[in-house]
Parts: sequence; structure tokens; C-alpha cells
Amino acid sequence: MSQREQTKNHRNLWRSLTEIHEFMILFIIIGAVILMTILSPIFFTSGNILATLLSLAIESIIAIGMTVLMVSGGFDMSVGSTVGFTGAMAAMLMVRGTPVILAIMVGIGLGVLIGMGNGLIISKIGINPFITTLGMLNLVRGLLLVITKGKNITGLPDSFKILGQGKFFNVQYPILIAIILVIIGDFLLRKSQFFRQNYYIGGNERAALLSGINVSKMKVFNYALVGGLAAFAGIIMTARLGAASVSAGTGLELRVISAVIIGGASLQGGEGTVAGAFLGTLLMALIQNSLTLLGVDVYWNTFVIGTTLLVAVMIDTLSKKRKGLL
Amino acid sequence: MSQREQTKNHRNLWRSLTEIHEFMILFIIIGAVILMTILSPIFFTSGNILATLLSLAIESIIAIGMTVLMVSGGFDMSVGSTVGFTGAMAAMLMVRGTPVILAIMVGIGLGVLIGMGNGLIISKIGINPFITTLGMLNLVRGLLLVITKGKNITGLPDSFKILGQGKFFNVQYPILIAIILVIIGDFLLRKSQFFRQNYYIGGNERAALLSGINVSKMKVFNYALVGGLAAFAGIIMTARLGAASVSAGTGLELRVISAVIIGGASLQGGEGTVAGAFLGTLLMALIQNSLTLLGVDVYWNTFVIGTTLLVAVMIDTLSKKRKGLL
Amino acid sequence: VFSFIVPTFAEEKLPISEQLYIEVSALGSLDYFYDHKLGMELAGKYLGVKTEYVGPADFDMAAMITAFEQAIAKKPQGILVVGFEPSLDAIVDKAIDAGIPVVTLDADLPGSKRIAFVGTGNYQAGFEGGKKLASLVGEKGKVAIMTRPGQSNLEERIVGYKDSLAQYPDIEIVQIADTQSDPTVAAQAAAALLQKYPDLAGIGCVEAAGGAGAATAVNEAGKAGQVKIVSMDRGNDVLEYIKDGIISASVAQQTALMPFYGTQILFNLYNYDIPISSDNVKAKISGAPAVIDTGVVIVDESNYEYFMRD
Amino acid sequence: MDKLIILEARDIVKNFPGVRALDRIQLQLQKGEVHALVGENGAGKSTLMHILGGVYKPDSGDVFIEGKKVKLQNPYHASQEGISVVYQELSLVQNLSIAENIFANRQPLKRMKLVDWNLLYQKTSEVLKYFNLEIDPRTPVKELSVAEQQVVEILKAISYNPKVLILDEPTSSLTQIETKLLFKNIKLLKEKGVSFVYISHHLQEIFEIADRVTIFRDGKYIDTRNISEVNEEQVVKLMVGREIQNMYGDRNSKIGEEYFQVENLSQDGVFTEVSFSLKRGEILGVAGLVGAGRTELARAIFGLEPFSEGSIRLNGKVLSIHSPGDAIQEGIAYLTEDRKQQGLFLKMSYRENLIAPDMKRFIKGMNILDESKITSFAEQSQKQFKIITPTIFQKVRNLSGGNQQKVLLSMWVGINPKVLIVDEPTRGVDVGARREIYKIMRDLTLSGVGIVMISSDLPEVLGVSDRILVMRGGRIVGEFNQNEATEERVITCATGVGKVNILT
Ligand SMILES: Nc1ncnc2c1ncn2[C@@H]1O[C@H](COP(=O)(O)OP(=O)(O)OP(=O)(O)O)[C@@H](O)[C@H]1O
Ligand SMILES: Nc1ncnc2c1ncn2[C@@H]1O[C@H](COP(=O)(O)OP(=O)(O)OP(=O)(O)O)[C@@H](O)[C@H]1O
Ligand SMILES: [Mg+2]
Ligand SMILES: [Mg+2]
Repeated sequence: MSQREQTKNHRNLWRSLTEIHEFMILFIIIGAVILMTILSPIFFTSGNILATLLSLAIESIIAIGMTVLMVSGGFDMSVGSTVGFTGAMAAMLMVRGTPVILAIMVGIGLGVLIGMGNGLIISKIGINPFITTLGMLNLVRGLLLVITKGKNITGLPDSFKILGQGKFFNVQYPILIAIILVIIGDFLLRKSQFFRQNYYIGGNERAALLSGINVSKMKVFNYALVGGLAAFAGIIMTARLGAASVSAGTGLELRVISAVIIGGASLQGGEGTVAGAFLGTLLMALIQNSLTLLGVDVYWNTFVIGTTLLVAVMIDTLSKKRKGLL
Repeated sequence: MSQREQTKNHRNLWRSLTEIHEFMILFIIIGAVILMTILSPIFFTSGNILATLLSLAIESIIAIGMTVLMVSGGFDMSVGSTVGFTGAMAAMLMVRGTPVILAIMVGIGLGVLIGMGNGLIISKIGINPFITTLGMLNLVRGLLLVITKGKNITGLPDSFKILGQGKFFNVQYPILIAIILVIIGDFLLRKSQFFRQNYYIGGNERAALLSGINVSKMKVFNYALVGGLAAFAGIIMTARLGAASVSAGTGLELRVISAVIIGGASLQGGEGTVAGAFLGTLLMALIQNSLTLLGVDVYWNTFVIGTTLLVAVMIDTLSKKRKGLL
Repeated sequence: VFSFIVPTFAEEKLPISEQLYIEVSALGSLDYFYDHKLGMELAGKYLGVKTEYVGPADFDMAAMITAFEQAIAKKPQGILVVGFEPSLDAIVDKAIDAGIPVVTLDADLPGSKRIAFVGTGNYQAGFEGGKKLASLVGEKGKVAIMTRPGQSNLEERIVGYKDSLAQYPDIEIVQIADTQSDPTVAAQAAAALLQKYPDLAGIGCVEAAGGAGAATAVNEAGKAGQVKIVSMDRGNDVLEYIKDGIISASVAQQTALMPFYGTQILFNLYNYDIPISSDNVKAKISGAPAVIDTGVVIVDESNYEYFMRD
Repeated sequence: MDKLIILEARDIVKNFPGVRALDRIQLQLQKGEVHALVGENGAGKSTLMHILGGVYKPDSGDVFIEGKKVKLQNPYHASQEGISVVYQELSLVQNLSIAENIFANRQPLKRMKLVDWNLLYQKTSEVLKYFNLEIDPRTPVKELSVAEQQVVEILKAISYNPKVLILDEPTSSLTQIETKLLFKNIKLLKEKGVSFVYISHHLQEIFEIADRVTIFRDGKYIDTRNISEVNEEQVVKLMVGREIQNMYGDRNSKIGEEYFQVENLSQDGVFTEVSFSLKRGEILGVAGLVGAGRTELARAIFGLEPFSEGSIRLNGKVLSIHSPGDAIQEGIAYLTEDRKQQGLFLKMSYRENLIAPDMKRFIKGMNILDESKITSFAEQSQKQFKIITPTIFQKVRNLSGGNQQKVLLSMWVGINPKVLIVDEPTRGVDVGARREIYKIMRDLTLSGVGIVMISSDLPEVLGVSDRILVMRGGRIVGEFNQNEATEERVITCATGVGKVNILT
């Protein structure tokens, strides 16, 4: 009896400890929200909140795939280029009269293909993810330049733009889509057998292989997933902007990876949750928003972003250390 | 006897194989040079060769430090910002009348400090190098913007510009400086006991600790080294351009890291040589040069760079695999 | 012909000192945007209103749109926006629909409902640069252009350059080279160009890194003055190259005028009624000028010293 | 005792989060003796060695060297004080050469602190002679077999010319041959006055080499005895607190028909034309030297490595296995010899490790895992296998070696295999846990499962197996029934007669 009780207790302790990471960021976020509400009357208005959420929709959609990938020990630098490429390809097709749905499907299909390319090179040839996806970053962006000759694509059908600009009870579709995907993604990565395999791969790849997990298939799947999600995000972005730009998504990868790491994933693999990654993107968006609202000189922008990133990760690491988790 | 002979043979074969990485790139480079000499009569002229070498001077100086760092299992995304920051700081000091030598020393000192900051956060707090130096990238670039208010700095003394523009027998100083530093760096990393400690740290950190290596001190030293070299490169770049620009060095980190990886280092640490890294930068510069000489449409540029990176690493990996080294 | 919904305003106007005008831009870290910030500051100072300059430090349209959204949330009396890309159209229309008038600066968004455009325009800047380069090289010979492909404002300038150089049959554009917005990369490309075309007469640059890179390469090749360089903007580094005779001329704009006059338009619109018709709203007229051309300034050895800043 | 005490640990306490690893422990080492340290897995042996090696700092208590109190700051400091340690886990740098590993950070130097490579290789060649190793000192360690790596590790420790040499389970990956050489070297060094702390779970080794033995149990000091005054049973009793009888258990009397056949399996350059069959309820021992190709054979059967020829049949059906997933599907389980690198998910909990090979079984629909089913399965399994852990949510990394091995066994027995292949199932496992592991294997055979047991531990092979295969150079070179097998016959067969003479 007593032993059983002890186990239960321990279990609760353990559970709360594992969840602490998300709480930690949530805590920082709540602190920031309170502070900002005091400092700026505009902050806690629905307009501003919706604008902030809208701004993180794109990144949080990609962050879902990036989290899955990073849990399995992977890494993708090419998502920013995929966002730009697929958005523009879908736009070109639509401008040439392809039905909207078909164009979207083709766009997502291209993203999946790019991801599969990454995944195959990484898992079959065995090249490091950083260098593979860095090469892919340039390759895809270059292809975009070659195809578009550097020109933006406009004249998109309204039936497409609605995807990015339409509203449901005053909330824009991208926000809804992102939130729904984050909830589904978080649920699947926590609960589904298929996605849980990633924790095993990221935890010990060789042991995962011996446990009968098809490691290289999973890797290809993960890169394809993040590619597909990046493509979907790129298409939503295009719909929201009403035009496709050749530079769309440039530098996005580092923001997404930062957010996912702030959210508790590590580059070593084996840990991280989609909810955490979402909170990570939220924190970053919040900081951006605060800087704008407080009218901080634009020169301080970059500095504050760098400092926040460092401080957030430091607080988290130090608190884990104090709690004996590291 | 026969067993011993077999071992000996094995040994020689092995030795030549380990050296193959540098040979492999050298081989690719020679191939490219021959091809280009056929395709473009200008290619193999001293003018063009010197211009190409000049263009890789900055990157190869940083690549020395990056190689040492990556051998020890480290990684630095902040070098591009350090280049910009320290170049501008030294320039500001000179414009305000600080003696050239002193300004250069202060600039290098700042680079060393930035590197030490990275190193201390990484080794003492235990935060991942990627995220630490990504934060530092933004922090340092932000600081530069705040201090300069986004303005370029001009009016540098001629005695300073000579560092970047002066010539010795028709060869510009930056080329000479880079080559000398590469040779010294390669020599030290191969031969000196102090620098060889990095192979232990990168190969097996625990083993390094047990062998009495002061791992965290070495890490701090390595980050400081790459910071100092980046600063020196930034100062040379400023002298060459005759002005400091706030955007100088943006994106440089990815080019340097790519070159070092092409040159045989891995992100896991424990391998890599300075000579290889230099060949990596040379290959990248050669490709850039060829694209311009061949008059390839600018829109193809990025694509070709991405493809080369992928192909170079693939050839190398596959050839290692075929030779049973992987 | 503009089709726009004229904003309707509350009867009670805010006192001048509480009125807010915001400029939304990107690339805030570039030397060039110093003039934008300066123009906004001076507009605030002389008009007595509050002004802000917001937006990301790099060319990130998504971040710029976010900054724009947040600017709308502040309910200012007007927004000024640098119309980098048509992808900004939607957000401009959103502001107009919310009753906030928008003026585009520097680059126009003709597809949007913006009230007015103040600037020279990227095409025009490129066109003037081409003209200057042509005259510098004696209207004949080989010229090259340096750009960063894929950035739309630069693409427009390239078109301007090409159109104006096309007027000179003896001028041949031999190559367009990539700077990757990095002076060292630009220098490398320019050096290769100089090797490839020993008789290159001129280089036209549509952004600052190209100017610095071309100047460095030309200087290193010992061809200063021989290969004419036309650069862009008026950063101190460009001015110094002009002083040293390495860069021949630079295409500048009276950039500070753009936000200044833009704010004036919005300020006048908010504060003063100009009864062009019996009912401007119903007549669907804005009551504001549609375009203000801020002109092109050629900076060369005759006037560079007056552009120096410290 | 009038002999000089060269090293003493007094009242050492060391806590880890949630565990008191050492509780006022004592150890006295006399000059020139071989002092064995025994205890169950997790008794705290390695922890004490880490303290003596300067890796951990004790929470309280003192270390004395030649009567002087010392505070060991770090491994370097310990080696300066004359203490040299071969740790339980290999700590070599795989990419670097043998020479650079042995003289890590102590390379002979020329001017300007440059490494004197010639002298380095020369010195290394000399050191390698202790173990009759004819390997080029430039060979990178990753090209060596595990046994050779262990030897390099030992040579590294010896090369410090220590006063005290600590060996923490040095023989767990050595064969009899290397073990003999190790003992020869220990005796040589002992004569030169070097003192040893020797940790092993193989008690017969201790009776062969040690002068005295200290016993730990649950982080506490139990006793120190002269080896001449105790016997194995007494030591075991002191270790586990009770007597252990019938170590290997009783053989299954109801061995069934042949149901699993491997026929003419070959993999180029690794093993050749391997054929054997397995009967229901049988334990088939596979003996051989390290490097005989046994692990490779098992990996090939399990689908980890392709084989060029041959076939595998189960219940008359020819299996087509291309991946571990296929093998698991067919009911074949494989317990790797390398539990830390390839077997366990050390950063994950026992509960999560347990379900790794067969997660699909816990799906409750829509691919969603049934968490409560997993938890109750894990709790039941923890009881069944007597895994000592505070909770099933404990990270496996924090369990003792024996418990980790039981975790691995429970993972694979958990999938209800038809054929179980175990590779070195008791490497580094204490007597108590070892007996439990044999018991689990025995119970499994009673339910009709056949077990292939690859082992380099001869007494184990002889004690547990119903039938014994011997491999050498990738071929099966002998087969013995349990009653006709003796240690000598198996060794002779495994080494080839001629070689035995050269090497012993
Ligand atoms: N770094 C650590 N963190 C937490 N607990 C630890 C750590 N190292 C050891 N322990 C725990 O301390 C106890 C003693 O472990 P130790 O490794 O010293 O045992 P051992 O006697 O060497 O066992 P074995 O025979 O299995 O090697 C065990 O309960 C172990 O789980
Ligand atoms: N995963 C691996 N990677 C590389 N080499 C290996 C691997 N496993 C074994 N080897 C090497 O292959 C050879 C054959 O070893 P194998 O493990 O099959 O022998 P074994 O008879 O099983 O010996 P052991 O007693 O170690 O189990 C050895 O030289 C060994 O070092
Ligand atoms: Mg131990
Ligand atoms: Mg084996």
C-alpha cells in the first residue's frame, strides 16, 4: 500500500516536473502581458491581440513540423525558402488559371517533395541535417529566383485570398488554422503511437532501430511533414498578403528554430512539445509587439530580440539546474 | 609475421584514406580549375586569381577559428555580427583620433570579449552553442545599430587603410595575412599539444575530462579565439573597403560554416583541419568567381551555390562510404 | 484613376499635440532609412504632432505587415508606408477600411486604396542613374549592373536602368552581377567583371553594397576614374568614394521630404476641410494631392561635401 | 596490520538526487596488494572509484594517501597523486590513434610544446608490448574491437606509472586470453610495488588474483577479509545478505521439437555457412572468442545486417526478414550486448523503454496510445522482473547496471517472443541479478520458447546451456551437448588448438 502511494506521489511530482518547461514560458509570457498592459493601453485590446496572433500564425504552423523533426533529432534550415517557393508556385498556377484548390495542392505537394529530398539525403546518404538543409535553402530560393526572374506575383483570385484574409467572428482564418493545427499537432505528438516514435529516435537512434522502428522512413516522413507544413504556411501567407514575393520567408527558419528551442526542444533530440513551441513563438511575437507598441527606436529591435533569446534560455536552463533536472 | 605485415599494410592504406578528405576537395578544385581554364581564358590569369584569393581572405581567417571550435564540438553563428561590430568600433575610434594600433587592439579585444561571452554561457550555464550564438548574433548586431544609429563610418586614416589595400610584390596584404594565418593555424592544430586537446574534447568530452583536460577553459578559449579572429577579419575588411558598414558581415557565418564543413569538419566534433577548411573556402570562392566569369544569369547564382554545397558534400560522403570509412 | 473610399472622420478632432502619425517601413538598419526617420521627426517637430517610425530591421515583409497591423491598433490619424511590394496592398486597404488614411512613400502601391504617393519611385531612380552613367561613359561602351536579385525595389531600379540605357545604341549592358547585399561579395563579382571585360566603361549599382564593392574592386584593379561607377544613395561611404574619385556619381533622392510631405498630406486631411465639392465624401474625392514627386539628385564631386553627415 | 596503508577512504558519503550512493564507506589499500571490491549492482563501487579518481567530490569523509589527507580536485590531480583509474565505461576518443589515446594530453613534446610524434609512437609501441599487441600505434581506436579498446584503456592507466591502479570491471569485455595477460601484468606490477583496487562480478577472478576483498552492500561498508580466509559462498552471502544456491537453475526437462532453423547463412567476410537449429524450450549457448562473429550473426538473423546467402525458418516457414521490425513481427527478439549504446533509451523512463519494441500493442484506436494500459503493464512487469527503481517513471540512466540489464530483458520478454536471442546477457551484472536473469530465461523455456544465448562467460555457457555451439572466425566449429562440454574442450575448440599453445 505505502509503496504504491509513494509511487503515486512520485508520479505527480514527476509529471509536474516534466510539464514545468511549458509552465516556465507561460509564466514569462503572463509576466510580459501584465507588464505590457500596464505600460500600453493599446496592448490588451482585441485589435492588438488579434494582430499579434495573426503575425505568429505562419511561424507556429511551421513550428509544429519543426518540433516533430527536432524531437527526432533532425533540423531544417530550408523552411524559409520552402515558404517562399511554394507560395509563389501556387500563386503562379492560380494566375495562369489553375483552380485554387488544385494550385494549393500542388504547392503543398512541392513542399513535401522538398522535404523528402532533405530526408532522403540525410537518411540514405547520411549527410548532416544542417549542411543538407542549408544547401537546400539556397537551392530552393535559387530555383524561385530562376522561375520568377525576381518578379512578384500578383493578381490572385479573391476566392484564394479569402483563405488568408477571411474572418470567422472577427478572427482571421490564419489564426484559426494555426490554432487548430497546433492543438492537433500537440495531441498527436503526445498521444499517438506513430508520432511518439520520434522521441525514441531522438533519444537513441540505434536503440530505436533495434526496437523495430523504421528510423529512416520516419526521418523522411518528418522532413516531408515540415516541408508540407512550410508549404501550407507559405500559401496562407500568400493569401494573406494577396501577392507572392520572391523574398517571402527569408530568415524565417532561424526564428522558427529559436522559438522551438525556447519552447523546450533541444538540438540533441528526444525532447520538446508542440505546445511549448507554440508558446515559444508567442513569446517572440509578444516581444516584437511590445517593441512596436512602446515605440522603441528601431535600432534597439535587433538587440532586444537577441537579449530575450539569451535570457529566456538562460532562465530556463538555470531553473532546470536548480531543480536537479540537468 | 604475416599478421604484422598485414597490419602495416592496413596502416598505410588507412593513412592515405584519412588524408583523402583534403585530397578529395583538392581534386574537385583542380577539376574546377581545369574546366574553368578551358571555358574562360581570363580565369587562369594572375589578376583573376589574386582577386579571387582576396575575396576569400576574410572568410578564411574566420574559418581558422571556426575549425578549431568545430573540432572541439562547438559552433558559432555570431561571427558575422562580430565582424561588423568590431570593424565599426575600431573605425569609430580611429575617426575620433585614437591611434590606429590602439583602435585595432580594442577592436580585437571586443571580439575576444564577445567570444568569451559565448564561451562562458555555453560552458558554464550549459546552453546549446547554436542558440547561444544565435542570440549573440542579434545582440551584437543590435548593439552595432544602436551605437552607430545605422550610419556607415568613413574618414578612416590612410595608415589604417593600407592594412587592407597595401601590396607586397603585387599581392595584397589581406591575402598574405590570411595565408600566413592559415599555415600557422593548420600547423598548430596538427602539432601543438594545446590545440590538439580539441580533438579529445570533440571526440569524447568525458574522456577529455578524465585525461585532465580543462574542458570548460578550452571551450571559452575557443570561442574567444574565433571571436578575436572574426574581429581581426572585420578590421581587415574595414581597411579594405575604406569604410565600416553596419551591415558588414551579415550572413557571413553560414558561408564560413559551410566552407569548414565542406573542408571536412563535422558538427559532431572531433574531426577537421584548417587546411581542409581553407580548401572549402577556396572552393566556394572559385564557384562564385566562375559564375561571374561565365556570365551566368544572376538569377541562377543562389541555385548554383546551393547545388554545389549539396553535391560537394554528397560526393565526399559517398566516396568515404565506398571506401568503407563510414 | 484611383478608386478609394474616402475616410469619414469623427466630428470632434483631437488636439494637434495628441495626433499620431506612424511610418511603417522595413530595412530600418540601412543607412538610407536614416532620412526617413529624420523626415518623420521633423514633421513631428514642425507640425507639433506625435510621430513614430516602426518596422523590422531587415527586408521582412511579414514582420512589416505585423508592425502595420499594430500601427492600425494604435488608431493613428494617418499611416505612411514604404510600398516595397504589392503584398502590402491588402494591409493598406485594411487601414483605409478602418478609417485610417494611408500615404505611400518612396515606392508606390498603385494596386491599393492609398490616398497619395510621395517619392521618386524606384523606376525613376534607376532611369536617372542610367542616364548619368551613359553621359559619364560618353554614351558608348560596355557597362555592367550590380544588384541583389529578388528584392522588388531593386528589380524596379534595374528596369529603369535598362530602359534608359536602351536609348543609347552604342552602350551595351554586358552583365548583371549579384552582390548578395554584401560589399565583399560585390567586390568579388566586380573584380571578376573587370577581369572579364578589360574595356568595361562603367558600372551601375542599384543598392549601397554594390557601390562599395564596385569601388573597392575598381580601386584595387587600379582603374579608378577609368571605370565609371554610378552608385545609389548618399551614405558617407559613397561620398568618400566620390571624394577619392573612385565613384563618379550617385543617385540620391530628397528622401527626408517623403515622410515630411506625406505627414503633411495626412495632417491637412485630418485638420482642414478643403471643400472641393459640396460633399467630398459623396463625390468620392480625397481632398489631397495624389502624387508628389520628390525628384532625383545627382551627387558627384561638385556637391558631395554638402551631403556629408557625422 | 603492519603493512603501509597507501590509500584510505574514510567515512565517505556521496548523495545523488534521490539516492545515497555511499553511506560512510571505508576502504584501506595496502601497498603492493590487489584489493578486490565486490558488491551488487548499485552498491556504490564505481561511485567510490570516481571519488578516488577525482571525478566526483564526496559530500563528506576524507581520502588519505600514504597517511596524508588529500582533497582530490580533478582527474589530473588524482593522477598527480599517483592514482590511475580504468573506469567501467570506456573513455576513449574513437577518432584518435591508440598512441594519442594512451598518452592523452601527456604526449611527449618537442620545442614550443609541439607533439613529438616519433617519440610518441615509439613509447606507445613499448607499452603495447605488455599485452603482446602488434598493432600500429597510429591505428584509430574506432578500428579496434571492444576487447582491444579495453586493453588500450588499461595500458593508458598503466602508462601513468601509478602508485595505485584502480580497475573497475576491466574484464567485462575481455576474453580469457586477454584476462590472463591482464593478470600476468597485474602480478608484474604488484612486484614493483603498485597497489590495485580490482572490481569484478566474476568471483573466480577475485579468488585468482586478489589478496583481500572488501564487500559493499547498498552503499554501506560490510567487511574486509583476507581472500585466503573466505570462500565464494561466504563472499556472496556478505554481498547479497543471503545465500544464493543453484545459481544457474534447473534445466528444462521437456525440450520439444526443432522449430527454428538457420541454414547456410553467410555474410561476406564476417561469417560463413552458419547452420544450426533450435528446439522448443531449449537454451542454445554460443561460445567463442570476442570477434568470432557471433554478434554479427545475431544481427543478421534480426534483420539489422543483410546476409548474402542462406535462409531462416520458423515453424517450417521460410522467413523474409529485412529489418528488425520484420523480425519482431515474426516473434524473434534480440537483446544486444551493448545495452547503453544500442539497447536502452537512457534518458527515458522505464515505462517508456518497456514498450519500445512493441508500442503498437498499446494502441486503443486511432493510433492513440492507452496510457493507463501502459502504466499497468509497466507496473506488473516491474514486479515480475524485480526491477529496483523508485517508480516506473524513473529515467533508466539512473538505474544500476544489473537493473538496466533486467530492463532490457523485460523489454524483449514483454513482446512474447517465439525465439529469444540474448547477447552477453549478464555482462557487468551482479550475482544476485544474474541468478534472476537465468531464472527469467528458464521460466521462458518452460513456456516453450527457445533461447539462443551468445556468451563469452564460459562458466555461464556451461552452466546454463542445454547445448553449446562454438564459433571461430565466422564459422561454427563445434557442437557439444551439455553433458559432454567442459571448459577445456570449449576453449580448445574456440581458439583452435595451435593458438592455445601460443597464447597461454
Ligand atoms: N551520476 C549519477 N546520478 C544519479 N545517480 C547515480 C549516478 N551515478 C550513480 N548513481 C547511483 O548511485 C548508486 C551507486 O552506483 P554505482 O555506479 O557506484 O554502483 P556500482 O556498485 O558501481 O554498480 P555496478 O556493479 O552496476 O557497476 C546507484 O544507485 C546508481 O543508480
Ligand atoms: N557495431 C559494430 N560496428 C563496428 N564493428 C563492430 C560492431 N560490432 C562488432 N564489431 C566488430 O566486428 C568483429 C566481429 O565482432 P562480433 O561482435 O561479431 O564478435 P562476437 O563473436 O560477437 O564477439 P563478442 O564477444 O564481442 O560478442 C569484431 O572485431 C568487432 O569489434
Ligand atoms: Mg560500477
Ligand atoms: Mg558480440
